[in-house]
Amino acid sequence: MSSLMLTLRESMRYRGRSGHWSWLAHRISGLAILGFLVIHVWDTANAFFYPEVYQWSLAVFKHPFFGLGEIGIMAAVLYHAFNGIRITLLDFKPEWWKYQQKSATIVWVLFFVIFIPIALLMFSNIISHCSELAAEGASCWTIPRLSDFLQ
Amino acid sequence: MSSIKTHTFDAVIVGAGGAGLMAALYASKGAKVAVLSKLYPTRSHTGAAQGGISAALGNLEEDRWEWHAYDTVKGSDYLADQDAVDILCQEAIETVIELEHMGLPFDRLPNGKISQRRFGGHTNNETGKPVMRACHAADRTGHMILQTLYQQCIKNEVTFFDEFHVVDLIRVDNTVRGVIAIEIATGEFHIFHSKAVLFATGGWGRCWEVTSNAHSLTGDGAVVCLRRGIPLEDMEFFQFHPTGIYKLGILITEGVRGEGGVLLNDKGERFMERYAPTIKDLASRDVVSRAIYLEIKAGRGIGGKNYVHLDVTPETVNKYLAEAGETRRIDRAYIEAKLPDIADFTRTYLGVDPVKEPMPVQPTAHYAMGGIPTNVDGCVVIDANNTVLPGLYAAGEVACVSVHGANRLGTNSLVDLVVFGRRAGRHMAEYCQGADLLPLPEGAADEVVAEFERIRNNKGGVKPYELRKRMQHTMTENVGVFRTEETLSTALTELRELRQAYQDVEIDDKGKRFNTDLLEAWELGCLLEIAEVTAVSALARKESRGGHARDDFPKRNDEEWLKHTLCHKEGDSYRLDYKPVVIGRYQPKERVY
Amino acid sequence: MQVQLRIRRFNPEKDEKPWWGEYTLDNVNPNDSVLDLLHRVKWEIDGTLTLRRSCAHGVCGSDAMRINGANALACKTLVARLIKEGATQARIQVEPILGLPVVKDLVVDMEPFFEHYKSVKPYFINNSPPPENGRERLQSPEDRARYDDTTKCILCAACTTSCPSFWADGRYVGPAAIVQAHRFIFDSRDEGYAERLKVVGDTFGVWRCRTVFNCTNACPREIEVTKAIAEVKRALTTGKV
Amino acid sequence: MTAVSGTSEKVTRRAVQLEANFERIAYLGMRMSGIVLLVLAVGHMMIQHVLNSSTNLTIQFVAEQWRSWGWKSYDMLLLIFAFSHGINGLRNVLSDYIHNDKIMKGINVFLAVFLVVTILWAGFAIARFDPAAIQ
Ligand SMILES: Cc1cc2nc3c(=O)[nH]c(=O)nc-3n(C[C@H](O)[C@H](O)[C@H](O)COP(=O)(O)OP(=O)(O)OC[C@H]3O[C@@H](n4cnc5c(N)ncnc54)[C@H](O)[C@@H]3O)c2cc1C
Ligand code: HEM
Ligand code: SF4
Ligand code: F3S
Ligand code: FES
Repeated sequence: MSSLMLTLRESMRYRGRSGHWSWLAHRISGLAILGFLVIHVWDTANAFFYPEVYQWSLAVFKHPFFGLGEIGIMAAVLYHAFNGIRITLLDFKPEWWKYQQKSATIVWVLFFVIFIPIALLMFSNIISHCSELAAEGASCWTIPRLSDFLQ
Repeated sequence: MSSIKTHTFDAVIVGAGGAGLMAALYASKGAKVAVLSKLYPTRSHTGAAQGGISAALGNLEEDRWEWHAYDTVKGSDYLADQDAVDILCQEAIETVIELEHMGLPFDRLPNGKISQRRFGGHTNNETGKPVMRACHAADRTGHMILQTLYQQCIKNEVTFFDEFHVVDLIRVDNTVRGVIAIEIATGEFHIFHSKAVLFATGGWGRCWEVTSNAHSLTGDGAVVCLRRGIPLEDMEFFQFHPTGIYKLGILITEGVRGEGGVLLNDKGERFMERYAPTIKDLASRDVVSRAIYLEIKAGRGIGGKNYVHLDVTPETVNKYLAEAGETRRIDRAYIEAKLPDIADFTRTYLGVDPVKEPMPVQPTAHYAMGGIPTNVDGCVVIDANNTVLPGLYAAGEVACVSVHGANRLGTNSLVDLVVFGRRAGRHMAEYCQGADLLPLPEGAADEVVAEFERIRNNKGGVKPYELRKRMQHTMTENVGVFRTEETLSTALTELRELRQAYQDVEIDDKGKRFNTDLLEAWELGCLLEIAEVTAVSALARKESRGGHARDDFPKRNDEEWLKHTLCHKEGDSYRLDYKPVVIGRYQPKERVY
Repeated sequence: MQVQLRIRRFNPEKDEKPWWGEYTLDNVNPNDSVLDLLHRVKWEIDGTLTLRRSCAHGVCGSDAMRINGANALACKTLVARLIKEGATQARIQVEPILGLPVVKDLVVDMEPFFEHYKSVKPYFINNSPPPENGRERLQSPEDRARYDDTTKCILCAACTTSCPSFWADGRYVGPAAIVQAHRFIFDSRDEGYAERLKVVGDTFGVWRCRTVFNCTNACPREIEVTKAIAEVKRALTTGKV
Repeated sequence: MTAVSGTSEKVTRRAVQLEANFERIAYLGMRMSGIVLLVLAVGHMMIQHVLNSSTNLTIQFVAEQWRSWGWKSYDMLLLIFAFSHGINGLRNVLSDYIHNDKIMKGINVFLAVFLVVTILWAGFAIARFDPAAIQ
């Protein structure tokens, strides 16, 4: 166990160049997406098996907390996708290795260029959702109860 | 000290550079062999050799091994033993081919053969012009040889004891019984009990301030033998390579000049035209080193400092190629392909791009021509009658066969390693089959263990590093490229003082594990001893020959000095003795390039 | 200039756990190498400091260590390259390489590394008889060029110990061993390529490489390590060498 | 040495017989599925989470989409590719850090079962979902 902690710690401490950070980001984003995907898939399946539960969960996911998480997952998918393509290309085209640093930078730039407007858009959706609720006298911060959905 | 671990083998090889590994490959074919090395084998300094390994393959132009032999003898200033030289040059051819068959990645010609290039002192005997004889793999020939031999040892399952520092030889009368080594990682002593021992521990350039040699080249093998009553031969001959990086000593291979590079002084003159009109920059090393010194002395060092320029920029090289009427031209890509490591060194350490600027160079302590005297089978001989000490062998730089005489030609060391490493290995395997394992003497390790305990616990307050610095300084000043009675006597006085002071050396690390503090202090003892032997031998030789240039005796004197020096250690002092040189086809004559 | 040198120290004979040794060195020339600085500490200040070194110019592979967080050879890393130009003060941090057991201070146990090296059969295999004329096997310069890069390896372990996959699991053969395998797999004279591909194509072979590039960036011989690994992967996926 | 183009006739090319090896297939699978996912997963995220927002997502919307077999198969493919890619990725990560072969074997079995069950469960849901049941 101590060696695991050591490995994890040193993986963060090592001052590798871009590739090292790309790898960390790729790994973390991949795991994050998977975590989300598991919940998402089992939840969506409820639309068929337990529609009420599904409706409740849709309501829960409207909570700003999940809204922010969704932005995070968006980031993870975008970065992971672009970087995954980069890795695939470099693996199949060894002669492009000299562009490794450049390609890592390109991935980050591409990621930010696409992600930032999307994040703003998604964030504004959360805000408008909350202000709509506020106008109705409700709050987007309250967590819906499952019992309200089970007739 | 009965708890010392003992290992038994037929033969023990000390050192895993080119010579040790080649010997190991051959010895292990007929005997149970252990290879002991204080460094991981691939860290040996053979890996630093750059330019090439000569063999008269004639892949590009006509060449003959006899020409190679003549060049070697001439390069040696006629001090080489010509029977050994013939073997060297003849077997060079098959050995290089053997290396290729072991997988060594030589550079190739368009027709698929091994590529060759020019090197200092190697000529076509009929025209006197430089000949392409040095087989190479870019400028990392030594690296490839070392790697290839190590790979073959792995393939043949040779037994290695890596990071075992050999500190003593077990000799009883005229027999050897093994060696004593320290396992560096644990600090434990081990006895290696064997029928035969081979030393291939390399050189001792670390006696000097500016050197191309590794920190580990401290002459251990030579000193261990010296202390056990074996004389050292021709120790006054130490080669100063003309082109070391200024101040750092890192070597710039002669291959640079082989590819067309030239030496320039402050005025931009190609001064070698004056010192060696025929082959100019490719004269042998002693000649070029002296020329550089004389230029510096005459105030023509760059900016008045003590270095000159080595210029391999395509502009300069092409200019001189055109002048010489050659059609060949070089460009950036050619330099990058043929001299990649040199370019890397100068860029890393000097910030100088050799494609665009000349490199600052000065002579650097490089190679020990002398060493443990052996015959052509690597058997150590202990007197002027060439009496063999059965079971004891030496090969490589630490040995003196002698094929290099007073000055070694570039590329001939690598040849020496593999040719005589192979012969020694072969002979040793045969010897072991006929010899008995003699019993170990009582308390074989007591003496050396006591010496280590003394160093470990000593409280004299003298830092080893200060002594080393002083030794290196005096050796550079007084036992360098040029010497006189006066400088040599000064050096001797100081070295004796240092030897006294060495008794008061105190180290910080009192532990056992990986105690490099202790080992370095012991190595310093070796260096001091070698330095003194060098100075003693040099003081006695009242002539100038090859690498030994006496300002007070500027001429070679064949009448009195065409002989090898043997330096014996007797108690605390040294006794000199001489043995004749084997002359063959080539009678000594004046040496002009 | 002045350098504050921080060195990760550990002597299992005395210390319970590793500690940082801090040393101040004055009159440092920016052209000094980190090895020069370590030597100054060892020779002038504290002789117990332990490290490996030999050639002092980057060809023997003894002194791979972690300098300012990333692997490099101490003798090939000049102070000038670690500081901003014209700086008069600098902090330099030196640690042992990761993933191999520390023996003492900056010295690690290299055995596991060499075991991996040996596992890829890093030697020339050709059982066909050599040419009858007693001469060299021929090889075109183009064939020779294919594996030129990987012949440069000095087995310093800077690459393998910079690789997160190797830190995570020491059973991964690591980039250095793959470089060595590449050296022979792509040598047209060698006949052992299938055996070697089997070793590096196994569970702890090239598939553990996640294309991180730390190895390439750490290699003091400027070997295109990741490229070599990718070429081996490609040989394994296409069946063509 | 200058680089050589792969087409030069002077370069010797040789073929090797490759043995079946799970890691190689998994390695290729990760890359192939990654390329497919670039379209499917990124497309899905864009459509569902950007063009639409989960703040106004309803079961009716889902029902509307799943009326078409096109969307059903899109989601089905996404499910299969993303899940197997992700689970294999997780296996890679875990096998990096867990060195006990027995534990790892257990984990692999668990992951495989989890993968199959999830795909069957969710796949069944997508396939059998009847939009008409949601008014
Ligand atoms: C920079 C440079 C470039 C050169 N270029 C060329 C060239 O182009 N052509 C050429 O022909 N020659 C060249 N030379 C010379 C040649 O490389 C050396 O003379 C030769 O490599 C020496 O080989 P060796 O096997 O005798 O010893 P080394 O390779 O030095 O090996 C010595 C071995 O002995 C071991 N050892 C030492 N002491 C002990 C001990 N006490 N206990 C246990 N083990 C010990 C070491 O670990 C090592 O394994 C060059 C030399 C240098 C320095
Ligand atoms: C969108 C397009 C995607 C691409 C192009 C892509 C590509 C890749 C590639 C090439 C790898 C292999 C990395 C390696 O072995 O070095 C990988 C690993 C991984 N992927 Fe993806 N992927 C994508 C989507 C996803 C999704 C949707 C998930 C989650 C379900 C995911 C989870 C993972 C995980 C967990 C890993 C392992 C990470 C690691 O080994 O460090 N990926 N991805
Ligand atoms: S590939 Fe480079 S970093 Fe790795 S061991 Fe070889 S020389 Fe060192
Ligand atoms: S750092 Fe490791 S993951 Fe691959 S590219 Fe290098 S071996
Ligand atoms: S000391 Fe040889 S590589 Fe640094």
